[in-house]
Order: sequence, then structure tokens, then C-alpha cells
Amino acid sequence: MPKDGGIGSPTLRREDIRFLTGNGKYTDDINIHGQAYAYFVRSDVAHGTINSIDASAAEGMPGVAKVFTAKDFEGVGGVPCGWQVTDRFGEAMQEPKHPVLAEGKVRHVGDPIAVVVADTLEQARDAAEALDIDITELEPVLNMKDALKDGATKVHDDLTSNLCYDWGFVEENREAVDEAIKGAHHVTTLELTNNRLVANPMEPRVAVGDYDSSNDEHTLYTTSQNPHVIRLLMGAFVLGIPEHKLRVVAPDVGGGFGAKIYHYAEEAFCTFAAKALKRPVKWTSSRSEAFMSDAHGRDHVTKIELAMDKDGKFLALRTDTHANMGAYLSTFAPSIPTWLHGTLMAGNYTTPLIYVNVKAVFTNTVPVDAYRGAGRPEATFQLERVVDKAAREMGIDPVELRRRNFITEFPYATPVAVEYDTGDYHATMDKLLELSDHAGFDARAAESKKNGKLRGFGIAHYIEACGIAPSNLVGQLGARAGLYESATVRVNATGSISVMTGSHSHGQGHETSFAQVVSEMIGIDASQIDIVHGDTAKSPMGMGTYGSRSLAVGGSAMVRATEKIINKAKKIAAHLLEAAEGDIELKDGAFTVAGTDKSVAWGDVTLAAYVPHNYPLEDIEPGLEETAFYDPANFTYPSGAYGCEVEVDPETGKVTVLGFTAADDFGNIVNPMIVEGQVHGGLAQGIGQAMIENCAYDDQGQLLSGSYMDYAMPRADDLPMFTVDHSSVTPCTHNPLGVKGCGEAGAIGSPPALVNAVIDALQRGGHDVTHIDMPLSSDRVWAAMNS
Amino acid sequence: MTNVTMTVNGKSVSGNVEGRTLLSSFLRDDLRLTGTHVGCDTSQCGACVVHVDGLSVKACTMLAAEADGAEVKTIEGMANADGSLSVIQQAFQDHHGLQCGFCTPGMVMTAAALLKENPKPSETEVRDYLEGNICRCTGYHNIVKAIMAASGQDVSAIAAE
Amino acid sequence: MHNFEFVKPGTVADAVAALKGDEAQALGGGQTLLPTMKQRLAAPETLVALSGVDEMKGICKDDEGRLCIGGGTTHAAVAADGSYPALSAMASHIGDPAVRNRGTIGGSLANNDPAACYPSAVLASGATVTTNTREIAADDYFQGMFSTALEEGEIITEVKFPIPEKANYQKFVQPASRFALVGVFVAKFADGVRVAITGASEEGVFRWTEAEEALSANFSPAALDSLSVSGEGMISDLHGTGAYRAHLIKVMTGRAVSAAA
Amino acid sequence: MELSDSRTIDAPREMVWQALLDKDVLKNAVPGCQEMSGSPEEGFEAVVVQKVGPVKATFKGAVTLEDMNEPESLTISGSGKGGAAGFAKGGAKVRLEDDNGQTVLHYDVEAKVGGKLAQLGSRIIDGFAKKMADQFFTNFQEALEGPAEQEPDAEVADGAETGEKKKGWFRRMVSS
Repeated sequence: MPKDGGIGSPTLRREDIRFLTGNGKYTDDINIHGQAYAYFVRSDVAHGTINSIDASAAEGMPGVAKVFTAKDFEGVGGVPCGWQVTDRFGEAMQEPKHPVLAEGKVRHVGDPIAVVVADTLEQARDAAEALDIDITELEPVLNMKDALKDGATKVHDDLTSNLCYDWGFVEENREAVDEAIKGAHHVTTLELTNNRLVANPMEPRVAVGDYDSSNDEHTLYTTSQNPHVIRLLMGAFVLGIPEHKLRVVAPDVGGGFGAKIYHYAEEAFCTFAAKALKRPVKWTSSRSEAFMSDAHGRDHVTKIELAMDKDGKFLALRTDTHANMGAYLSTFAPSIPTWLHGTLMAGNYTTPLIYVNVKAVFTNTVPVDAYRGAGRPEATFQLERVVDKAAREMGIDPVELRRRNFITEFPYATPVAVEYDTGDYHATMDKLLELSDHAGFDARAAESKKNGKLRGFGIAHYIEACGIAPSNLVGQLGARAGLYESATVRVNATGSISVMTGSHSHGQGHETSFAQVVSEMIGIDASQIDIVHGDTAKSPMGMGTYGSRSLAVGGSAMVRATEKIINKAKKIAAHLLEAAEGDIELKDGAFTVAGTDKSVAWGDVTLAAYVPHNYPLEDIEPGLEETAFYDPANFTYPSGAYGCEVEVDPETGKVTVLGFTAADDFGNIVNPMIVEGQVHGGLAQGIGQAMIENCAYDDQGQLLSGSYMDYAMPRADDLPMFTVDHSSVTPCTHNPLGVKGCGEAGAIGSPPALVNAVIDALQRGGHDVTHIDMPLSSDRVWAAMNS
Repeated sequence: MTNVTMTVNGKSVSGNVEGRTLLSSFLRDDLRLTGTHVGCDTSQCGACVVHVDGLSVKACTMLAAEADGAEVKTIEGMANADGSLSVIQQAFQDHHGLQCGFCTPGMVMTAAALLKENPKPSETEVRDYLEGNICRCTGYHNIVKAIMAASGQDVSAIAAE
Repeated sequence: MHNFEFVKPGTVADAVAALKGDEAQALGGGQTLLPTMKQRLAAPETLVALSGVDEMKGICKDDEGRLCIGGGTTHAAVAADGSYPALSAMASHIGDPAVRNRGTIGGSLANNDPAACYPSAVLASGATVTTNTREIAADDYFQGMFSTALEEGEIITEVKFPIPEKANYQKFVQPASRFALVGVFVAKFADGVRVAITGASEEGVFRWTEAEEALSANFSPAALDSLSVSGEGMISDLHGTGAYRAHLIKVMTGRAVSAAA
Repeated sequence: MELSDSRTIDAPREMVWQALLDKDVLKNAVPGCQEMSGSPEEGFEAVVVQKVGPVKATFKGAVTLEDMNEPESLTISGSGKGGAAGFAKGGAKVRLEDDNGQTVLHYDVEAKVGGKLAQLGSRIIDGFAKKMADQFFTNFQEALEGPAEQEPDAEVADGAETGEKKKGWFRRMVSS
């Protein structure tokens, strides 16, 4: 049993108290005296030329401070992209400018054209209606394959085509893969779409810009997963503000799921306008605005081919993917279909030859970027769907086919450039079959049949690369920044501790779990430890929270900083105890001389550090504060087996999820309660994607699913109770905590499991249906059954 | 501008509002009770649920003027008199029924309304009652569990843990 | 939203008078109107709240045994009533609990959203819509998507429902909005069966007369076997084609008949 | 939304053609049209108020007549900006066939909306557009023939105006 409050204990979350009493401080709760309100006027056409903007009537309306257009941003940089992809011919990707406000052309519904700033939001909206904007509509570019045809309308006139890049991975394997597929005993082919999604954190984005002219200091309060990254991108690339004059604060943030990683135009705007107007400027997104201005997720169209020998041994895998970038490159967009997708195509299997081709395409739609899982769900979905289809075609049980091809020896170098350090895929599969009562499924299916329903069971096994960091690796892969994490541990004189981390918590409970780690290491009560995050003025440089990296990278930095603290404290203790430093042991918050009962309490040591009357000043500086930057050697590789049991109503096509079991290997666990919560949330998003969520445009590029009236969010009655397990543990070999990350797993493993389950149900019901594109909404399932 | 007077969390308050002022704006902007959140504009997400005269309503879809003379309760008024968490709030913490916390005020207010109507709801009844409250973080598992626990039911048999 | 003058009369007469002004609009529970106004898709100059009109609230039975529901009665109150079980069951699944505490029967009927639940109950029950000036039979009241027989400024004060021998409402929900993708209300009276469909047609709520004839002769799901509904004129959107909606009409009608009590 | 239909109008083809170019006929035919100015050659400017359920939007825009092939075919297109609501645009390809002194009017209508109307109202756009198209050609027909017998047009708001223009006002006007 873990000790109460230490690593492994399901400690209740300390942040809950403020959230449960209405005392959370979210960005929209921040109001600065004298603030003005910004209202963004956005394009309602997908593609068009801006002929003129007449703001004269609007400028004169009550309360209006100023109407901003692209003209006001001459000399200001575009919103930058943080990742460069080199195509398969060695050329750099095409990278269009992404202006803060549209320059000359609008390129998606929602593209900001002008901003009205006024004393109240309603005044700004009134004036916005008085703007006279003349736009000539152009043919929109929507279908990715059409967009690449010769003579297609271009989204960006200054680029040579709508192709961002044509990426091959691993290019050297291309011919060998083609040969292997040609000569194989059997090839299973599947064409599928990974549907476009909207992340929809429940808190819409907000930005409040403030400017202090007395010392030329800017402050931006924003709903961000990584305030330091925003400071870097906005300060250095957009507005030209040196970092020491720019503070970015991300206070309580109401969920992110990827959509709050990126630097957005609205953040740059509010920061810029606050200085221009010499008053604070606030922008709060409405939900309908969020649908057309938050980066979207997924949107891949793929053809995948899996070649096997007669025993079902995987010989080669080839994929051809079109990935939608939208109208501009969002911060990490180019990396999603490439390095976060292509590198995962081996999955859990020993397939020796893999070739991944990805064509990233510009279209007149909202930019697409990482959404929970980012690239890895797309990889897992294709692979686990094609494996399932292959099992049916080969007449091999889907569990058995997977087992025949599992990687069993570690470390394992895949043919797609990554090395899995640990894992035990049979163990998670065993756990899944046990917990989901797989053996009893046939009896349950028979029972459903009696009631006129079709029951199905679907399995998926996933692998993901988490702990997004290794700077030398991601640098080779095109990242324009290092992705280490930092932590400062500041021990106060009386022994309490503030840990400043560059990770950000927006639901993940870092304030609790990070404190558990430090508490365990030092042996003092967790209530003595505060975790401080989300403010560039308080924490050292940080890279933020995404890619399930917080504990594996940010937590490791904190461990390293705490180790430095302990080392120094031991020196002080050795002095106080008049013992050799090597003899000092730290246990339960006290320093003891090994083999004696001589001891000094943590608080006495920390006091000595700050009240150095009896202190080896010649050997050590006073004070007890240490910073560490941690850059891991590799990604971490969580994996797991997921099982979904569904019932299909053959009369209506309605799918009901009866049960969902997740058996994960996350390595070591710091707080199992939080880990389970992360999996639950991921499952809901994955099930949502597979069953009801869909971001849809019409043939004019109008956003049809632009509110909760048409974008189906999973509700409580759409979901069952989940069964989750994380008892299969193969600790990560290269970080001090042995942790792997758990934030995205649920969203990665669940879509293929659900689709496999529905296909299973339909086939058991005698329907010759081999694939349905997500979401498996009632009408689509019914249509598939009746086609 | 109209003058409105109402009792909010037991205290009488009044203010001048425009016709169009929503109850959610009055609470957040005038009274600085920012625990009531606004997460959508189509009355679907439920982050803004408060109680008006004992009934749950979406504060973003009710005019402040319509609440004139009413008894309003918000998340800020849900803790016990001594400041400790109420049974429902405590159950949310105990069962990890919240993550980012943004939907949480609405969830707690809806849960309170449910338990008043139906002191021992089944899992299905809880899920049905939460139809107008969207959570993007928890997958609802632990919210449902928390509400059932708050009703005094034994939730130890519910999967996971 | 645009600003407006807010008035809250205490009587039907005062409300009618207040609605005489230019661009005046009645406000029931506001569960549709307020979100619309927030989007600036409507901008009345005067909003006449009906919530203060007590004479429009409440539920009782008249001499003919009809259930009389005041136009300002909330969905929650109808759900709790129970004297017309199928109607209460239907009301208990409109929107969500918070919406049901504000939304009113009069507001829903005046709006006549093509996917709203209430119109199907009113039409299938052969209810009478009473306004400040007249009584309108259900068959005359609904005039296509969002269109009704109401004149400008006319207020629904009461709806009178004959209580059928058996009735049931089946709603197949649109997964996002939770409105009816297809909703079917079946009501069996001594002199025949009425079937009203919501959610499906571009014309709004309608009676499925073939099913009514078949079910009047034989009130069982089997009576529908030989019938089919055409997808022509049915709503086709992200959530279902016209053909799918047409198919659901038959399935849901059968289920409503099976469940009718 | 796309819709193809035809209707037989009890008037000679030349008169129907003339009516299609007439500003007042167009004004009366376009549902909710409040103002119409301009000419067939230069194009028309129009103000149209549309109400769908709780939504009420005023569209300001242009109506143009193109591809004119007298007296056989033309394209009527219109587009309007509805402020916060977004925009609407539509067109009808009209073909006139002579049928023993009557005229068969064939039309292929296309309608599109953008902005909030599309974002929030996708489920009702098609149905509404069809209704508008139908109403346009019904109003047009009535301008030539007088109102259909069965039911009075509930949508015509101004009583006085309709009184004057009863019984195929355009036909009477051009024949007098």
C-alpha cells in the first residue's frame, strides 16, 4: 500500500475545493478596471477577396474606441507555425503567412476580418453590424483530393499549389514495401476517413490584454495549456516584445484537449490593442465563435493495405493519407499527420516493412491541429480497423491475429524510427478479456438476439508515443523549439515548499499529483507543498501540457530539482549534525546519521538555510531553491487493450454502448484516481468521435455543425459506466518516475474498438458490412444495413 | 434600465439592469459571483445552472428582469454554513467527479435539484437528469457515481476501483 | 443581443395591449427566443413577458373531461401532472430539466418548431388551442414549419386536451440538439386513432392519415405492416436523410402503438 | 437546396416574359420584399424581410436578370446580406414554353445561405428555401392570373395593397 498522500495513493484533489465552491479563477473571471471589449468580425464566406472595409459609420458609434483591420497590423508578424516538415524530396513544406487579421483575402468561415473595440461588448457588436465589408466570393477549396488536381483553385495565391507537403516515411522503404505487398499471400485493404472534430473544452477561449506604460510591460491573461510557449511565439514572432516585458498568465483553464495549445490571433490582438488603446482589452469567445476559430482536430482520409503470409503474420503495411491542414498552418499542425502519426504505424506489431505517405493539403476550412491524441488516434484507428478486417478475411479470431503479431521483446526498434522501451501487450490483452468477460459474450449475444437486437464485441490494441519532448529527436523531426520541461523547487525557511512548474494543469490535477511526488521524496506532508503553474512571471521557462507529457517530462524535471534540494539539504544537515555528508539519510522528513539516532528535522535544516548563523558559508550558499530542466532520452510508450460491447437496434440503426473496458499499461502510477479519471474522459471523447461527433461543412464551405444544436457532444446518457484497469505495469525505463502518461490513451484506443464492435454486431446479424465511416450515427448504420 | 431586487444565496441584492441583461451576466458582472459559468450560447451545456425559487434554470437563458423578486441560489451558496463542503460537493471531491471544474458548478446545481426531486435515483435516472449538462473531461462516470453516493447509495460496486 | 423594453403584465388583457406596439414580441419561457436574440437573429423592440400572468398558468379538467393547461404552464408542471400520462411522459423529455422549468406549452406551440414535441401531442390529441380571442382546433392551428393560425399579438391562453383511451409518444432524438429527429404521438379514442408526426417533415407536424385508418381498424403494430412513408418532403440534414426519417416514422409509430397505455 | 418544378400559367408567353422583367411583379413575388428599385438592365436593389420562427432578418441586396433569351429563358438571381444573420443567395433558371396560349414555366432553383443561418439553422434551410421558391412562383402566377381559388395567401401582409392588386393585376395592367 502506498502511504497516504504519497506516490500511488488516490489522494483527493486539492484544487476541487475552489472549483466546487465557485471560487475557481478562470480567465473570463478576470476584469481589469477600464477594460474595453473586443468583438471579432469574421468571414461568413469560405473564400473571398476583400475589396474594401468601410468602418466610418462604425467608428462613430457610441462607445467605440477603434475598429482594427489588417492595415493596423502592417509590420506585425503572422501567427507562426512551430514545426517544419521536410517532404519526401527533401524540400521544405509550403508555409503561408497567417495574418492576425485577414489581409486581402478570407480563407475560411470564421477568418477574422476586423475587430471592433468598445466600452461594452454589446456596443462593439452594434458597431460591428455597421461595418461595410465588400467581399467578392471565390470558389472554395474543400475536397482534399480535388484540391491537389492541376488547375485547382488555390487557397494561397503565393504558394505553388494547395499541397503543404508530400511526406514519405520511411522513404527508403518505399520500394521494398511495394514488393512485399505484391508478393504477399493476402492483402487486406481499407479506405477510411478520420472525421473532423472540434475539441470543445467547456470553457471557451478568452484573452485579456493589459499594458503598463510606466515600464512598457505587457500582460496577457489567456486560456492556454502553455503560457510560456505563447510568450515565446507571440513575443518573438508576432509582436516583437522581449520576453522580460511580456508576462503571460493562464490561470484556471477549463479544459484544453489540444485546442488551447496554439497561439491564436485573438491573443496577439488583445495584447497589441491594449498598448494601442492604452487600456485593457478583453475578448471572450462565444461557443458559436469557438466552432469557427478554435483549431479543429483529425480530418484524415486514408487508404491502408496490410500484407500477410498464410498464417496471418504481418509482412508489410502501406498507407496513403490525405491530411487536412485547413486554411493556415496552426502551431503544431504539420507534425500531427507526420511525426505523431507515421512513427506509430507499427502499433503493437512486428510488421517488418512499413511505408507511410501523407499529403497535407490546404483547404478553405478552419485550421486543423492536435486534438487529444493527435496523430496517434489516426494511426491506431487505421491499423486496428485493418487488422480487424484482415482477421475476418483470413478467418482468424481478431484476438488471435493480434497475438500472433505482438511485439514481445524490448527494447524494440520499429521500422518507423522509434524504439519502444518496454511493454507487455499479451498482459493487457489478457486483462481485457478477463475484465470484459469475453468468454461470456456469446451467451449475451444470444440474449440480445432474443430481444431483436444485434450485439457485437470489438477489440483494439494501441500504442502511443507520449512524453512529447526529447529535444534532439523532435528537433530532427522538425520542431522549431526544444520540448524539455523545467521546474523550480523553492523551499521556504519554515520548510514549506513552492514548486514552480512549466507544465500547466487544466483538469489534470497537477496541484495534487505533483505534490504527492515531492511529498514522497522529502517525506513531509503534501499540505506543505504548493504547485505553482500558469504564469510566466512565476515559473521558469516551460513547454506546457500536451501529448501526455506533464508527469513524464514536467514531473521528472520536478524530481531532478527536488533531488538537488535534497542533496543540498543533506550538506546542511551534515554540518548541523557534525557528520559526513555521505552518512546522511533522509527519511520521513528527517535527516539522520546512518546507524545512529542522531537526527535533525526537515524544518530545522530549511531554517538553517535561511538563518545561516550556524552554517558552512564557505562551502554552501544560503537559501534552498533549485531549478532543473529535464529532457528525456526517448518518448514513453503507454499501451493497452480496449474492448467495446455494443448493441445495434436493427430497426433504427441506433448503436448503444453497453460496456467499455480499458486495460492499460501506463507504467508507474502516482495517483490512480486521477489516472482513471483521465481514461474515462478520453474514452468519452473517443466514443463521441466514433458514434456522434462530426464537424461538417457544406459544399460552399459553410460550417453546418456550428453549435451544440448540430455538433453532438457525448452526454451522460450516451455512455455506460466504464471498466478501467492499469494493473499491467512495465515501468518506463528512462525517466526517474517510471511513468508513461495517460491523458490521451482513452481517446486513442476507443474509436477502433467501437467501430469494430458495430461491424461485429452487423456481421453476426447477417449483414455484409465491412466498414462504416465515423461517426456511426444511427442513420449511417441503418443505411449500411440497408444498402 | 430597470431596477431588480432578488435574494441571492440568502442575501438581498438589487441593481439596475437593461432589459437584455441575462441572469448569468447579472450574477457574474454585477454581483461578481463568477462561479456561474457560461459555456455555450444555445442553452445546452448547463455550466450556468442556478436555482430560481428552488427550481434549476439556465441562467444564460433567463433575463435578470425575470428573476426580480426571486430567491436565487448559485454555487457560491452551496457550501455548509461553516464553509465546509456540502454532501453533494464532498461527494464530487471524494469520487473525482470533476477535472477542469468549468462545468462543475452547473453539475452540482443540477445534482442538487435532482436529489430534491428524487432522493435515491438509479444510474439511469441520474444520467437522464444530466441531459442538459455537458462535461468534456470526466466521461460522466465519476459524476454519476458522485451523485449516487451523495444520495446515500453504496457505489462501491460501480466499476473502476 | 439588441436591447429592448421589458414589460411584464399581470393579466392577459394587459399583455395583449402591450403586444399591440410595433415590433413587440411575447416572451414565454424564452428557451428558444432568448438564444435566438443572443445571436442577434431577432431584435424585438418590446419584450412582453407572460410569466407574470397567473391566469395562464395551471392545469385542470373541464366539464367535458378535457385536460386544460394554461398557456404559461411549464413543461415541468405538465410532466408532474400525470392525468394524461402520455402527455406528461412526453413533457418530461422535452429539453432538459432546467429547460423544462422555464419553457411553456404556449411558447412551444406559438413557435411551432418542426422538431418540437408538443405540436405532435396537440395534433394527435385533437386538442383545442384557446387564445385571447378564439378557440382553434388543432387541425386548423398548425400551418407548416414555424407557421400557425395565430395572428400578430394573439396569445395562447390555454390548451384543452381530450384524454384518449390510450396514447403514447415515441421520440427518436437528434443526438446533438436532443430535439425529435422523429417524434410520433399516437392517440386512440373511442371513435378512432390519431397519429401525429413531428421532426420529420419540412412542413412541420402532420397527421399520418394512412396509419390512422389502419390503426382505427386494428390497433396493433401489425396494422402498419403494409404501409410505408415516402422520403419526399422530409427534412434531410446532417443527422438523417429524408428516407431515414420516413423509415423512422413507421418504426416509431409501431413502437408507440405497442407502448400505448 | 436544389429544386426543379414547373407550373402552367394562364397567360401568353410574351406577357409572362414581360412580367419576369417587371420590377413591381418581382417586388410582389419575392416573399417579404419591402423595397425594390432599379431596372432589368442595371439590376435591382432590394430589401427583404424574412421571418422563420423566432428568427427575423432584414436582407439588403441585389436581384439580377441574366442569360436573357427572349422570350424563352433567363436566370434570376438574388443575394442579400442579413447583417448578423449572414447572407442568403439564390437563383432560378427559368424556361418558358408556349402551350396553346398558356405558358409552361419551368424552373430550377438553387438557394444557399451562409454565416449564422448556416451555422445554426442547417436543418430548416432546405425546407424554408423550397417554401420561398414555391411562394415566389405562386405570387408570380397570381400577378398574372389572380389568386388561386382555394386558400387566401396568409403571407401577404398588407391588406389594402392586395385588395387593389387582386385578379391578375399585372395582366390587367398590361392589357389595358
